[in-house]
Amino acid sequence: MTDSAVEAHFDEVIARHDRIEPRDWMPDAYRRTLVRQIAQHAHSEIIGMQPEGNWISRAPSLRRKAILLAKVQDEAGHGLYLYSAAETLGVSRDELVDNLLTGKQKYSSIFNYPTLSYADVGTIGWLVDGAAICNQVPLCRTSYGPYGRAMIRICKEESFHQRQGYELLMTMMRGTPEQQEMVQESVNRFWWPSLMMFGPPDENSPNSERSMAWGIKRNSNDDLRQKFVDMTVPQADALGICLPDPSLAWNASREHYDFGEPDWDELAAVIRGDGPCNAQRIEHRRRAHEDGAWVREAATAFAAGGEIGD
Amino acid sequence: MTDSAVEAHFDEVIARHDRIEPRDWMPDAYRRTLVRQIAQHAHSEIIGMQPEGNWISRAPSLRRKAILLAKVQDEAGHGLYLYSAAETLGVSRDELVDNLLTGKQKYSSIFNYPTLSYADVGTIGWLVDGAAICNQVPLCRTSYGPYGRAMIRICKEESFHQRQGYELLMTMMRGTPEQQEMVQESVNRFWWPSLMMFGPPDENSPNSERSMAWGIKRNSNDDLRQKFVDMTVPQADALGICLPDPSLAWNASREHYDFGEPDWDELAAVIRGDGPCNAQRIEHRRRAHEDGAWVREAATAFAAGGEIGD
Amino acid sequence: PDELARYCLGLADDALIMSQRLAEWCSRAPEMEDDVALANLALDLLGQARLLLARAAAASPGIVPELPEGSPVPPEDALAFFREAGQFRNVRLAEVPNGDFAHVVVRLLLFSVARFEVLERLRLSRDHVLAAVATRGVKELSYHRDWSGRWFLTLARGTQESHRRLLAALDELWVFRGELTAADASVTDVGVDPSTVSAAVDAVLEQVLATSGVERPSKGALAGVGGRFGRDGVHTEHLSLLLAEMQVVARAHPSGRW
Amino acid sequence: PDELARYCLGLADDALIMSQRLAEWCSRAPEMEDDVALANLALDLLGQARLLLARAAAASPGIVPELPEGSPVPPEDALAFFREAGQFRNVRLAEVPNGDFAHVVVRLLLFSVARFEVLERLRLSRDHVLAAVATRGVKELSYHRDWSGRWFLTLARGTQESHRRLLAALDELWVFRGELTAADASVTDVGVDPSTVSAAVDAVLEQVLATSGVERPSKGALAGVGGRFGRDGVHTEHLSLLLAEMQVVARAHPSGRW
Repeated sequence: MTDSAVEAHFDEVIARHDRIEPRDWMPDAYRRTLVRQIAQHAHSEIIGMQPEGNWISRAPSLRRKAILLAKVQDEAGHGLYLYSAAETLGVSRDELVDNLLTGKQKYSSIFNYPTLSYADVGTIGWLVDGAAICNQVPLCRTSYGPYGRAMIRICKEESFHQRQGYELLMTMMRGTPEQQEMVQESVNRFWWPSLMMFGPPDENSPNSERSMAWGIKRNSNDDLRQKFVDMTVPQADALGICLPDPSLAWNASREHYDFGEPDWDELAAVIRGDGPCNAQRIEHRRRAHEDGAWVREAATAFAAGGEIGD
Repeated sequence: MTDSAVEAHFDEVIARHDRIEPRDWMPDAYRRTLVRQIAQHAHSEIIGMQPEGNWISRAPSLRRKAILLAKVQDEAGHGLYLYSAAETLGVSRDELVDNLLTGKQKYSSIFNYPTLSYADVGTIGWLVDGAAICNQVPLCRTSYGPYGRAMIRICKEESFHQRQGYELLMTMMRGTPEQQEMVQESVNRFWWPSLMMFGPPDENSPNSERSMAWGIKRNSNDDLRQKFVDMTVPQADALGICLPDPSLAWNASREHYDFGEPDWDELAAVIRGDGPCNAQRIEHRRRAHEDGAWVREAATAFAAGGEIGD
Repeated sequence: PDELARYCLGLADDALIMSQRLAEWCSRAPEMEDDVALANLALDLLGQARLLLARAAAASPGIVPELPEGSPVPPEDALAFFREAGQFRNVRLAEVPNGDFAHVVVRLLLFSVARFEVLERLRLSRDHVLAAVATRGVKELSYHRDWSGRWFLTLARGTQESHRRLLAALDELWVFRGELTAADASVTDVGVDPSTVSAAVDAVLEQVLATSGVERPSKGALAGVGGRFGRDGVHTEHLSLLLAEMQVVARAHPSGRW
Repeated sequence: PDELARYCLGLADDALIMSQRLAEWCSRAPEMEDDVALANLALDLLGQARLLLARAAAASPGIVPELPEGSPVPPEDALAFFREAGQFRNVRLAEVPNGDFAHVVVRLLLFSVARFEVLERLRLSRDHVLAAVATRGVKELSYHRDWSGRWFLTLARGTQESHRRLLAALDELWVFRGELTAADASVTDVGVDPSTVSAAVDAVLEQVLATSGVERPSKGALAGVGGRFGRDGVHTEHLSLLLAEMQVVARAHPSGRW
């Protein structure tokens, strides 16, 4: 095919909401945008292991310990699929890891908040995974094939995690008054950061428009945020907890919940690197990576048939 | 003075139970024996910080935390005096530390047993410091001046520690049944190792005789062990705990308590290096020493007036 | 039944404490694939621990720590979270703190080779629960043995650095291995006396060492305290610290629902 | 009285948690002399914490956690050992895990320079207990400031390695320093609003940096969570782990006598 023919093919695939595959021609900017987005998503899974992983050793029942450990393991698995998807675009895992550790690529800022009680494990499942699913379900139909297929598998598992998180909170709400307080306190801390997971308001989201045109992104930030709020409020009621937003109210004319404005300044600080856990998260990852260097070298040498004497 | 005159002076000082001072002539073997004994004693203080130090972070009251921290600090202080006393015999602290880390010099085997509950803090004070005092009080009259004077100071502090340990156990015995059990369990573990602190039975103690002739050592192992048992049994009765020795009984004809035989095989294993904590204790010390190397270098460089640019 | 319960606790606590140490690796492995594998190992052992704790509680309800009236905490959790260190029956090998990756490989090798042999024989137990746990467990342990054996070989023959680290880990952990096959004849009617698998364990380790070109360490076994070891409730200083962390949330909420 | 109690808790918890971290150094210092010195620092702060916890409890007995009837645990211990992480009011600087020796030097410098300025002014408090604690504390803090300042200079001008490590520690800990002088106007009638010492603290730090030839870090302050910080009970992930260890024995024996 000629240059213009491949370009026309690309445009046509996008237009009929079909998939672009690794061997297809694609514009450089499309490739770059995808790499950035998939990498950021992969990094989020890997860094996201830490806040929940923080409570594996202290899980208060063996059943919950198994559930939590399996969940964090799934996140490692998601990271693996997504790094693989990114690799189909011509970047190596080493480069991606390096981009994470040097701060060239970001991960979701939600993981720069600390987990401070076991209820946070439930809240992260319910709110953070819930928000992630709102963001990600549309990505199952994203225009790049390997990414879309990874997202289908991931979304299935995330939904499962979200139900487990909600179930933990529901169980705790049926427990002692101290447990109920623990849930409420946790939701108080995570509510606003969860809303910020949808990104800045549409009017301040410079990259969104092009991503939507290319079918990489399928919904606007504000639409998804509204959808999340509408979905979550009845769940909070069912739990018997109070969302920490005095402006939250059903708007019959819009047929949506009205809600207040997140603290965008705090979000900006967290994105800038001054969040409560940014340094800790990257340091943890860097240390794991450095501590593992000799093992990776040994595995490579062994695979290459190398053999050493005593 | 002539060679024979200095030798006569030495013998005469020993004979009248007076002190040899650093500048006095002394036989090489006397010097070597002293260095070995003082070093072993110093190492015991330094390694002895670990078993009790293990519980500082978990002390169950702030008062006990302060007492324990101050006690372990005193042990560091004792280590300091004793290394200084050894230095008067012409060895450097670096050599001594090296001898400890390479296993060339020993420390008291009692510290190769683990501390497994807070009661152990009390038991170590009562039994281990108690046994140490029995060993050490005669050393206040030891023939080498700097060692004897260090021992006077150390014994005073050790007695204080022993009373604190006993007082902790007494307080716990007035507490809950669980606390009483904890004390009994702790004493069960430490009783026999404490008896072993006096060394092998006299008939198997090859170095003892010469050390006694030189006035370095003032009492036989078995005499001190008997003295310790006689002193301790009434204290155990006052505490309301049971010493774990079915043979323990007052012998009216000897006017001493009879008691059973410690497990000398276990002691041999511990001395050989296979005790429960030998490797851990030395590894802890080695790590502290290695981790501190750059600090010692920096202090030396700074003291030498060194100054570095950016 | 008390003896059976004690026997189950030994097997359960080995699995539980190993699982806790393995889970500490989570998000710290050299590669994501290893992270996933280590979590799998931890999950397998955690599963075994749960069944065995439940079996212990069923055999002898008196061993389950008492909780406030009406507490919904199930027996497996009461046993895991409300016993003191001195009531745990695991071998000391399981509880020593994690080191580097060679450390986890060597510990798992020593542990899984011995546990595999025990579980293999336990499949024939007259106790149907133990037999069922063993039947499932043997498959899991077979994988653990392979995983650690493969890594042992890889590190032994990888680089000089990996070889050096492997030997250091082997040197540190070898002294703990005696407890895994120490005699425990108390329940030979339903259990397996570990001392009967000693030769089989030795043969497998010998083969791994030979294949890897690693010399068998000469160090003796670690002494106990007055002849008491991990199975007797006399542990290293590390177990109570591990439990302080593991049990903290459960203990803060003895009537909690999770 | 509730406000006074909260104010005392802030000062007490800073000292208690710093003391806990300093005491972790015990038997781990570069030289025995440093071991003795670090234990002294820990003991000073522990002493301050005890007096301040007792003052908080006296000011507002309702803040003392409830214990089983007849428990002999005194208020200072009930507050230290039976509060949850979210009830601790210390700054986050005090709770982050220990690093190398440069880390303890930098942490202590930042901490003691600020605490010195607060206590110096607190000597004039209308509350006689606070005034007495401050009077004694100022002498102690003056030593802490000197000790850490001397080591700061030594490491800055010692070797390249010590210089590098000092900068790394400064870079890590600098972001925590804002909380030490954050406004807390709640008890200005008896307490000292830390924001009023901000300039004085800065001047001292500036001088230490200048003398040592170290550039002032440019990093901003660490964000809170929804605008809440350590003093508001929102901590790092490290505090609950520190408390799991610190409180474990006391909590296992709520009616214990020690």
